[in-house]
Amino acid sequence: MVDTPAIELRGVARFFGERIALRNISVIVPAGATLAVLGRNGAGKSTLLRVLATLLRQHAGEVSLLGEPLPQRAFAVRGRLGLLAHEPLLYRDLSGRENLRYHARLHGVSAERVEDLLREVGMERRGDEPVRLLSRGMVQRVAVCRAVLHDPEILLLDEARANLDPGASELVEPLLGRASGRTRVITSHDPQAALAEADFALGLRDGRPTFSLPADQVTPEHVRELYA
Amino acid sequence: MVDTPAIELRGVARFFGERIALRNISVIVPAGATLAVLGRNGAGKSTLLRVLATLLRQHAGEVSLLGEPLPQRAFAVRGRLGLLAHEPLLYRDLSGRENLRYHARLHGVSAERVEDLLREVGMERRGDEPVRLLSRGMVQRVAVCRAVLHDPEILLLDEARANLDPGASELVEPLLGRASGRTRVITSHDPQAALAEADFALGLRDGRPTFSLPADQVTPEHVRELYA
Amino acid sequence: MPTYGKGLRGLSILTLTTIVVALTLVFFWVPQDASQGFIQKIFYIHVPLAIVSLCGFVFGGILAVMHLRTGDRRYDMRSYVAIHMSLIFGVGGLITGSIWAKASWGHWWVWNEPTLVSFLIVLLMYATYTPFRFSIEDPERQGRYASVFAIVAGAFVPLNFLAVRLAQQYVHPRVLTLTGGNLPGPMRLTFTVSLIGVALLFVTLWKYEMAAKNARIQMRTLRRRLLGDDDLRPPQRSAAPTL
Amino acid sequence: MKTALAILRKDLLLELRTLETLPAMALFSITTFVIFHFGLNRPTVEGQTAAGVLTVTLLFAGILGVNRLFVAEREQGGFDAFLLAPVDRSAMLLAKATALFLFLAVLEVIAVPAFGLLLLGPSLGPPLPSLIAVLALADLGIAVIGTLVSALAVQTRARDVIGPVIGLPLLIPALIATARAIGPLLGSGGPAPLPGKWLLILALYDVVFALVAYAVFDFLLED
Amino acid sequence: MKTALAILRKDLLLELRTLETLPAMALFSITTFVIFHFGLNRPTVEGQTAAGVLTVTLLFAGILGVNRLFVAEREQGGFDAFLLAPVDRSAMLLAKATALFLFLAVLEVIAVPAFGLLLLGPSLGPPLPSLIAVLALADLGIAVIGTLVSALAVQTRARDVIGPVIGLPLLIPALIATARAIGPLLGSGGPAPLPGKWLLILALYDVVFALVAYAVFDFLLED
Ligand code: HEM
Ligand SMILES: Nc1ncnc2c1ncn2[C@@H]1O[C@H](COP(=O)(O)OP(=O)(O)OP(=O)(O)O)[C@@H](O)[C@H]1O
Ligand SMILES: Nc1ncnc2c1ncn2[C@@H]1O[C@H](COP(=O)(O)OP(=O)(O)OP(=O)(O)O)[C@@H](O)[C@H]1O
Ligand SMILES: [Mg+2]
Ligand SMILES: [Mg+2]
Repeated sequence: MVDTPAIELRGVARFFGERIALRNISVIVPAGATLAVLGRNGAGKSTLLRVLATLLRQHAGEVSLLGEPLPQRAFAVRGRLGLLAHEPLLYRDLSGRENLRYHARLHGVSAERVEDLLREVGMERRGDEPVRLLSRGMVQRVAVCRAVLHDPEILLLDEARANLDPGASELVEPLLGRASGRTRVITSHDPQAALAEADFALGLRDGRPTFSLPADQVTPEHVRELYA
Repeated sequence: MVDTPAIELRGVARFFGERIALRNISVIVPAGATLAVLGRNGAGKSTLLRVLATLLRQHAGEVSLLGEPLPQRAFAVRGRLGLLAHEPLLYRDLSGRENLRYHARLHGVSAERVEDLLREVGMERRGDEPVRLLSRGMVQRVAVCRAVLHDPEILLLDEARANLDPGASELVEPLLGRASGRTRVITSHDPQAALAEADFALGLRDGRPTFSLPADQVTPEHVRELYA
Repeated sequence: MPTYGKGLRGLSILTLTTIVVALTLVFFWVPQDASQGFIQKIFYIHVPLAIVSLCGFVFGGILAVMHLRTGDRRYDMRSYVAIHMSLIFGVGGLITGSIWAKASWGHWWVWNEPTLVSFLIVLLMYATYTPFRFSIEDPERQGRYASVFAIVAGAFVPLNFLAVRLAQQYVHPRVLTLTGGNLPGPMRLTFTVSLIGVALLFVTLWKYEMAAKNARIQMRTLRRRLLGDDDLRPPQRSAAPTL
Repeated sequence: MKTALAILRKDLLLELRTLETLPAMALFSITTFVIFHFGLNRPTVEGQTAAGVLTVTLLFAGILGVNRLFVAEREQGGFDAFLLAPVDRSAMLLAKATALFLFLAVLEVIAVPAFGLLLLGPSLGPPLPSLIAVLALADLGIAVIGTLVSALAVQTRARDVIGPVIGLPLLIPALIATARAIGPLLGSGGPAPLPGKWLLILALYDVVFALVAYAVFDFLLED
Repeated sequence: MKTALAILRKDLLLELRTLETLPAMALFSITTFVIFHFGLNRPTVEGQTAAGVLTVTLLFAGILGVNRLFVAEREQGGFDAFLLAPVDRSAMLLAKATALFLFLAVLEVIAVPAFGLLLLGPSLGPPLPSLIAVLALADLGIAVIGTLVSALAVQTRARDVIGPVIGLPLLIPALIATARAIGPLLGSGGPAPLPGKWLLILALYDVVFALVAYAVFDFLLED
């Protein structure tokens, strides 16, 4: 059997009313590889991630995750993917620990995993404070825990390291980084850094692909054009 | 008359209940200079900025902005400072333009200034959509406009360029950058970049200063210690 | 894409004829009611309007079920138009009923007529349908939510009638009952013709509106095809489905 | 089922932390009773009037709860997080309806005795068991409709207005049945037997809308 | 003053941007009266009962309005942005109270005629001027207290309980006075003269709390 790619998009489009947020996106990411999605503000990066996360349906084209076509079999891949979006997706009035326990219950994950993760990101002592009282970076750490709680095969990271200090960045490396062995889709506004940790790169401009290449074939020219 | 510094802190402390968010902070920033505040997540950077923004009162020590002691004469310096915090402080159901017009009215600024700024950050065509429908970076652009709307003398920037694409970063440079001629307090989790654009640097660790030096005297050793 | 214009002309003519016949019957043929006099003739407009409007609401609910089942946005449009039409007919029913009540009881509004009260509640319910649609931006979500609304409201209609009818301990003595056999022959005939006329009117108007909406959508598709996608306009808001 | 429990637990925890909903509901109803107590020229009410005041008050208080049911989910991304989990969508319906039901039950535990104390003429003791049965059925109806309406309204712009505006007419049949069922219980001559007809209608209402809600709820969460 | 106008304008924009609120409120008030009709099981009401019904409706609308007015500030950082501006703090009090007052007034413009049409036994015409006076005073009280208490609730961040728990009991005297003042106006034998005592109490209440609010509001917003 040929290995099915972890992520496969063919001619995907998504509109918001008349606005084209994504158009004609095709890309294949093998299991374990990292795809960097680059583009200007409003290029459609977050929209793409939300489509992959099964939170939005595409309006045209085919999406398949782990061999399952979306949106028909979305329920089969949920729970196998983790999303870290712009918003932390945490209840502000609950503590970090309570938030994570809640998600652990939804995902059928044990409460120990919550403790392990909190320890890993250095939040075990601050885990009982309402998220609303935490500093922005601490919230982000908890959000990282939330995204990887169920040990997802696919990770969708939307500027995941924003607000993390250098130390925290290192702490979350085993969870979010390449070493985690997960298939990843990452976005970042630091193209150099993103390309350095990616295998493939997709450039978006106004929702349309400008390039879709192995990361090492992306030239500074490509990047310049993308943001020009 | 000796030039009064734009910002002067002497022995400032701020607590949240039992927690020490700031302790014994002393720093002087001359007019037009830039202070970089560095520290780990939860070190107290945002708290310091909120004290300077007159949103929080210090519990001990003296703060004076533009020669006016806080909190007594806070009303005299409001309107002369701009804050760009973690949250964009925009109404999600209003459009960018409506939000800015509202702030313009509060600050007694003309409506043309709003248009000028929107044009400057490249949002003039998207200015009439509810903020809720904008991409994260677009929201940040509008937030930048909000912060500099009234041409403040002091700018407080809490990771101001998070979520901005490289192009937008350049667009906001004349507004937020050193070239704006404003006195600035900036925080960032990229110490190198922050130090490069700063004149002074303040290192915070658990609310206490570890160093307070001219930026060019901060050694990698200092930085390593700060995040260790 | 279906063309709703087909057969519209024939249907229009049929509708017009039926209505003219009905009006003729109402005003020149059917005998006047003994106790209520001339004003009773409004019955032949009021009741059909009300009945057709109710059926229209239920029809809209069924179309909404189809929308959710098939995911075909055209069903949403059909449901929208049906409910919209029913609302107009319903308001007509309410107003004619009010006139009738004023003439025969001296009040614009009476609480002891269960059909009337329950219809008011139903109308109150559906009156939120359009504002509700309007307050949802995403067209797809708008359609989906509106369909859920239409289904829930559809299920609500009969239950509401049941509860309201039972709640009335005393029912106003009635001259006419639809179900009872005491509707005299000519009256029944006139009523039936009126009912058919109003029902046809509903169908015709429904088709007209569908045809108009359809034309507009095809226009837009064409324009997009001609001008290309680069005609980037902010999503425009509308209560009507845009497909 | 386990999912619903997890959500319910989270909701109750949130309410316990913020106390945003229940105090408002409870105090609203007590304030209403006080207004009627001092406002009416009669010191007490009984029979159908008592039933009406009680039912309307509970209904309004319920609407206050309905309005807040999904606010945290929407504002804080709870919907997204839930949608990402590999769980049945209807769990959300079940959990939210249960939460609302519990809120209403707690509300009644406070409001009904307050009503007995402040306003009701006849003693509350004898009709209590029947009253509880009727209120339980009524709460069920409010909980189901409330959840549905709240889910509908929360994604709209005018959510705070649209919720009550859709919810109130939908609840009228339940309200009629409840008021009519309670009326005889609170008669000045001691409680009459429970009017089975109204209980039946209430039950029918609950069943029909529970089924409808179950059928359509999934569509409210997607996308 | 200009600041208050700016805030008010923003609030009205947020609230009314599509004018969907007004029709919604009209529907809402009609539904409410239908509900009272069935709840009380009377074709018409008059005197104190009518006054009670009106007052409770008002209170309910007030709570909804308060929720709506401050949610955006709290969830979206509006307070911080306002605090950064070089403007008088009391402008916020003025603006929010005005917005709330307008909300209630508009509701009444729709609801009172609907009430007269649907539920009220005696004719609405004769007592109307006095009714307007009483309602205006009542609205003022609700607006001031509502604003004060929500500001408190928003600013304490740990906004637990505070809003309704303080606000509703504080409002009870005003509401009782309102109900008592309205009652005689709606008597079945035509309106009695306005009960000066209750009107006075209401006015006194408004003045006292407006002053208190003005005095403490600045402190509430700091920190
Ligand atoms: C303001 C609204 C309405 C008023 C004032 C009103 C008034 C009346 C009146 C006065 C009658 C005659 C009763 C009699 O003479 O025995 C009547 C009959 C009837 N109305 Fe309405 N009506 C209104 C709305 C409706 C609506 C919305 C419906 C829709 C279901 C409706 C359905 C009927 C039917 C079916 C009858 C015949 C009932 C019978 O005789 O058994 N009415 N209405
Ligand atoms: N719910 C929505 N309704 C309407 N338009 C939307 C919606 N969500 C996103 N958009 C629009 O779609 C486009 C793509 O947005 P998206 O958030 O995907 O951009 P992005 O690439 O993530 O940008 P950023 O770098 O700023 O995060 C933008 O023009 C945005 O305004
Ligand atoms: N309102 C509050 N109540 C209680 N504790 C608070 C509050 N605000 C901040 N804190 C605490 O004060 C400390 C400093 O927070 P602050 O937000 O200033 O950190 P920071 O340096 O900005 O961190 P980050 O890099 O994550 O943004 C943290 O421990 C935080 O939890
Ligand atoms: Mg994005
Ligand atoms: Mg911070």
